Amino acid sequence: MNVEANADKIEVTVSVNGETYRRTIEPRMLLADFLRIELGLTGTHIGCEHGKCGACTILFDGEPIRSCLMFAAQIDGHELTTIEGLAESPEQLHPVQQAFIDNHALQCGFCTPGLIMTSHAFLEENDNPSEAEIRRALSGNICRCTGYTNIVKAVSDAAQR
Amino acid sequence: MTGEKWVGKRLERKEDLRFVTGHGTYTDDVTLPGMLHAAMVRSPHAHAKIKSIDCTKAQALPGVHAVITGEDAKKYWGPLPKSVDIDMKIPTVFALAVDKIYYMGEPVVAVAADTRYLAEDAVDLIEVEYEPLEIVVDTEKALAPDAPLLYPEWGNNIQCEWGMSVGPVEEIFAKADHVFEDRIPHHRYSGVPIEGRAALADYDPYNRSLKLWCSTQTPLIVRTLVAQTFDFPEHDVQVIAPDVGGAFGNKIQADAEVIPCLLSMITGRPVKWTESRQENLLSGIQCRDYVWNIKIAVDNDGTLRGLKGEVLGNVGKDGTCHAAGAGKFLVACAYLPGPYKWQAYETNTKVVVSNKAPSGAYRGYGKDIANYPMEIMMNRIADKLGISAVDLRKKNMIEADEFPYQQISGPIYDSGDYHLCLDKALDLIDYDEVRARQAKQNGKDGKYIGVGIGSMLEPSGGAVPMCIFNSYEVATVRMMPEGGFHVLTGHQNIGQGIETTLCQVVADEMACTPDDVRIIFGDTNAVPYGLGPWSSRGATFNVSCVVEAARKLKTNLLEVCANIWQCDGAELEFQGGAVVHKSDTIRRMTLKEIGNQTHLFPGAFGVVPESVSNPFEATHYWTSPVAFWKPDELGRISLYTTHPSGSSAVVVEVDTDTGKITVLDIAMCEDIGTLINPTICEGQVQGGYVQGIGGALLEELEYDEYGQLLNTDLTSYLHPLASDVPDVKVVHIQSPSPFTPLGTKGGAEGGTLMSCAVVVNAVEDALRSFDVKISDLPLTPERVKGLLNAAQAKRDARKTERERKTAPEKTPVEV
Amino acid sequence: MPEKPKESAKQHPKKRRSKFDFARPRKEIRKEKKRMNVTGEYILECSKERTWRALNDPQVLSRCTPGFQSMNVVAPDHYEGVVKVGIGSISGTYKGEMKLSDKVDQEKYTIIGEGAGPIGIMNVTGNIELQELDALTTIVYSFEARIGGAVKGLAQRGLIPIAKYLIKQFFGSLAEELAAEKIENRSAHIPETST
Amino acid sequence: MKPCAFSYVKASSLDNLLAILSDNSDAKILAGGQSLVPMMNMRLARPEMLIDINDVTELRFITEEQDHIRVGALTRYNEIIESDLIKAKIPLLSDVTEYIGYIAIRNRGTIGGSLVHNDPSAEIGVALVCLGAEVVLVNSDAEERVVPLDQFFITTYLTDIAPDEILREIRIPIPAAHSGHAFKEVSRRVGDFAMANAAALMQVGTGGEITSLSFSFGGIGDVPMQIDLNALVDNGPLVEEKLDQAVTKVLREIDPESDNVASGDYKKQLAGVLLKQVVSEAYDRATNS
Repeated sequence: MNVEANADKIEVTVSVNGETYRRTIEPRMLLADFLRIELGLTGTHIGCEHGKCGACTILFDGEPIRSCLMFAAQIDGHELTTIEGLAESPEQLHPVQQAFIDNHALQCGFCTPGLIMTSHAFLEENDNPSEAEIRRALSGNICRCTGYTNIVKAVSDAAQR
Repeated sequence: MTGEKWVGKRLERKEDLRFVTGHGTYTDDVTLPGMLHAAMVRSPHAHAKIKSIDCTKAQALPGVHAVITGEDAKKYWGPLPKSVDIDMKIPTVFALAVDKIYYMGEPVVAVAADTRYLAEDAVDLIEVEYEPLEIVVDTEKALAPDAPLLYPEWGNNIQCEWGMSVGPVEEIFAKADHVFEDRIPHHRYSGVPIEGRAALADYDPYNRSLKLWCSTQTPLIVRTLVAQTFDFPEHDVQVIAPDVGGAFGNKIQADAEVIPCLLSMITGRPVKWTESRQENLLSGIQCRDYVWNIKIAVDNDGTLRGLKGEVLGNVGKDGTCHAAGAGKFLVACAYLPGPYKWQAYETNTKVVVSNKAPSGAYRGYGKDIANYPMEIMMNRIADKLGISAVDLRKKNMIEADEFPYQQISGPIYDSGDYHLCLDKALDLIDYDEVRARQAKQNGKDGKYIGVGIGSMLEPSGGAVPMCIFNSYEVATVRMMPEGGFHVLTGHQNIGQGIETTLCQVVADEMACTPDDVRIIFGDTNAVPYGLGPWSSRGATFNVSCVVEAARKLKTNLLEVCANIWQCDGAELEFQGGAVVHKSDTIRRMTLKEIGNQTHLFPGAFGVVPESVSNPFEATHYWTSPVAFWKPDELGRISLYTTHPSGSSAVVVEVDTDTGKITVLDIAMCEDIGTLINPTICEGQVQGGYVQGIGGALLEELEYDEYGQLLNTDLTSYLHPLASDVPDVKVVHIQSPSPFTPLGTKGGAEGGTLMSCAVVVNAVEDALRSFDVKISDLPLTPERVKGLLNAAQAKRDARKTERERKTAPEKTPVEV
Repeated sequence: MPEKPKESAKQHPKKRRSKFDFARPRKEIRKEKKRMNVTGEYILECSKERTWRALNDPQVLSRCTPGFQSMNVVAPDHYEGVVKVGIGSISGTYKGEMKLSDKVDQEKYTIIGEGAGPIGIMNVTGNIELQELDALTTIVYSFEARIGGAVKGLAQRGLIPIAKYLIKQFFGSLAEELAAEKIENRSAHIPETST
Repeated sequence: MKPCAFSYVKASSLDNLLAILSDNSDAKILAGGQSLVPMMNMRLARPEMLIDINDVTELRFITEEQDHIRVGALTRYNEIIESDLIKAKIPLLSDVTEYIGYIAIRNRGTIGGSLVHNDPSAEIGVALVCLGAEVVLVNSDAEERVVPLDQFFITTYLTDIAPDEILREIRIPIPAAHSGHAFKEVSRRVGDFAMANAAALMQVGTGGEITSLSFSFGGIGDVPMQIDLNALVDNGPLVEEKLDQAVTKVLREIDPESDNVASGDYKKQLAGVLLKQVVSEAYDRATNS
């Protein structure tokens, strides 16, 4: 059994939300933990660590991915966007963020960052989705609080903005 | 002119900005210098003796700072304190197993290491030898005389029994035209919030204090329980509940949360434990899991006469110490009669322990247990009597002019219009149109539409005797020198939006805007003792004490102004962010000016009259005006202050080829009295309703006969996804409660506690032509297909039977 | 598995005795679904006597059992050792023991195996019976395995196919052993891969 | 739920990858990681070394070659869905890939990874078996092995790939023009393991008779399975009772095992339903194409 945690560390350089970071990490460190622990970007949440809940969804070179199913070792030289990188400023929110507020599309807020990142990427591909398309696109993000009604409203609302 | 009113407005939530930008702070987001991480060895066995534990390899692993077994932990703590004890047997249970394992996933050894990764490495190195014991998981088998016992000293597996009998039960059952009876089981599942449990403990030996960040609904209750567990001075414990990522009743106790506290005491360093999803499913608080045996006496015209209900509840390892699960079955017995009128009622419950995880609260806490069998029986009885399920309900519902109404089981229903709720729900789903569509479509292409209806009671604000959840609430409203307000409350934001709704309430009282108010919560060192959000009690208890505290402060401030202006306080009023003289409106002092004058220049001494005890803040203790614990002459008690109600309808489509169910439409009308923020209230129904649908169709914590949990990840524990449900349509009617200052009632559970029955009714309705009767949940495609096959087989058998006989057989009346 | 209809009061109004005595046909059906049974036959081109000897030789057993890493004899017919079982990506090392019981010389015996490791527990009970028919020996086997702990949920998915595969491997190696008595350590190699 | 420690190597090219692999045949290949990493997080998989092949661009291509399409093993699901070539030539594959997981999963998961992982109901495997695809394996001595997919699958989670071999590409015969295809699956929720799924590909002659028919099941056997429906070929127009006969025959032959998503009996019932639906749908498409 391999329990020595010192499988030689490796260095990664990565751009997150436009800022470049260089860190030396254990190969086994999950990307989600890297963002939360190494970079202090705690807006990316961990809900299941096996790719089902979607709370840890971020953009990897512009595409949504599960940060709990990638190792930080894999991001060297890539560009990431997390929920913290979406808004211009507290006053200037991303349309999807604003739509979530306007439509009461969140309650406890824990799944919200993942849902917003997924919705944002989805709307980039499809700027006029049907309700069915939205529901399918969001099926990889579990929200336990809202029952999805207002999330679906928010996404189609954001599509119009 | 009167100022703008905020209660009733669809205000955007003040808390949302931090959540949508990723700047919320959940417990796992908190990091302290020198912080260690906890992980636990969990038993793979459901029932076993611990023969030996070898931690040497783990202790030797660099970066590991503490490894402790349940036996060693007894030096630091005692058993988990009970949180409910209504004539219940209280087992001696510890947060880390001592000698014996009671369920799969029970923590056996705890580790603290530099990282969670390392902590899990250490867990791998710990070798535990078990001696398996005979296992009991099934509720009814647990009652067998030869069943293996969890606590041999009890002599059986029953943690508590309770019952009551009101009215001439036997006589009514003897006289009634029909007696319908059924056995109605319900499976185990739970809230499974996306943020599991999390606790960060920081014991400071130099300050002799313990600080605990914790994802909980009830920071003050957790403080008390932690202090009791360690016999540690409660005044030296501080619990901080930051943002909470969903709770639903699962987070109202100190269970595994005491383990990081223990590790912090041992290491003298902060220790964080963040529950993994696997841990959450194995030992996070579980719920439901019961079976009813129910009998209803009814006349030909559909008049309900008598009700007998016996419920067997399965609380797993225990329902009093790890969590307060046992109490929900008493609530179930109190509310089985529901919104209907009865002449006789008899009920009893047996709460059974078994080799499953401990049982606690999950959205409903017994009201769901009461609602589920009753609403299913209503539909089945209507079928048998050949009257519509709508008419049967309406015929027996308490009339709008009968409130306050004391239910036969004791509770006093405050207000409502059950008939109107039902009508509105039917309109919302376009009931007649659906029936027409159903008549047209069913039978074609193997797809069958069904519509289910149901009604519910959502008792809000339980005041349970002999229980730490005994209900009262305290709030302080405090004015700043600059004129703004703080509300200090033991309530907690768990997503239900108190940072917005309470501001709306105070803004109305103080004639200011919600932005002039901030809610201070989640820090036991800052707020008065309060019990937090559970039992949908916020709008009943919390809102009420905040309103009363604000009114007290208001009176004091009017006195101050009257003193300044040398007039009578009665001539003054709060208006548009100021105090004004009703007749002489030139006299106007803004809240800021009042704050300045009382606090700063000239200062309290100059402006505050002797009659005013405290111009800066007011505290109010609010408790139920109607709940009573002292049993009345019939031995009945009344535990809930307000009684929200509602009805809903669901349309489903069943694919008889595959057994797959699609939910096509959902509509609910709820009556929670005065609405503070309609948008938020609707959100509670929408989210709640979908949770109930999850229970009906998808979610299950299934144990096999060896006590092995089969759903240890989210590929096997199935939350509803966006693609599994349609929009949830919601309307509210408002029958203000006479028992709360604003007429508000709680509204967090109604959707969840009723939707399960409504879905089952819809499916039975869809498959009426197959004469399918649903028993086991969830309604997996396989299960539904199985029912259809069985129905087909039965039908064929009957056919051949009929061909043999000449006389058609007479079918008995029971369901 | 299709369910029997619940017995309701309708069918047996008299059947109810005590108030908590409900009709419950379900549990039995469940078992079938969750238990893991594998039965089959394997024909060896060698005598019953030699087959029996091989099946009772700890060395042979340890060589033929897929993933067996070490074994020592605690007592006659009682061995303990370490097995590394791999199911695709899932792989776990189990410390365990194995007992042979209910022996009838050259006829049959029962294997009882127990293992425990960081990813869970494993119990296997197997019956092995020999039948000889002109120089061919047929081994009739039936195994029931059950696993518990963390591995349970996921492993269930591939469990039966994998078990069948491992059993085939066992008898395959046994056949080779008997064909040429050459000694050579083997262990089940199962490729580990990812999506 | 954090993985055990492992050492990590990034392969820069196919040669480099094969070189590393020859020295470390116990190492695990990390492609999309959408099945491996969950198992590592749960510590059900404990590889001592990971070889990350995500930079091996030679394994990431979709090209046409005479009568077949070559798809590199590292090609991601979303690249398959977006490929106009595949949409045009093998629409079945594009359709099927849409069923896999969720957007975020499809952005990482790879076709090669899915095949080597070999989950019995993985959509990709079912479709490719139906299409008669072959896999190309190479080892450290640069020796190639071309294996028909249905022989590549051994049993659940097991394939005929040697420790020193890497799956380089998949070769998919291009169906004749005017073929009709269909795919259906029954799962609990969107993105869950299918309890059963089925794919069909057929051509229909001018007389409405089926001239060629390929059909495969997933979730029914321990691996995706080809089903012989020749009884329906060159047998006049497809009519209900012919199809029913075919279903009855097939159901007699299959005996699905129970697993954690469904019992064998139920899967058998689904098999019948899916076979009927999928064949009819493919037939309609073929006749109307």
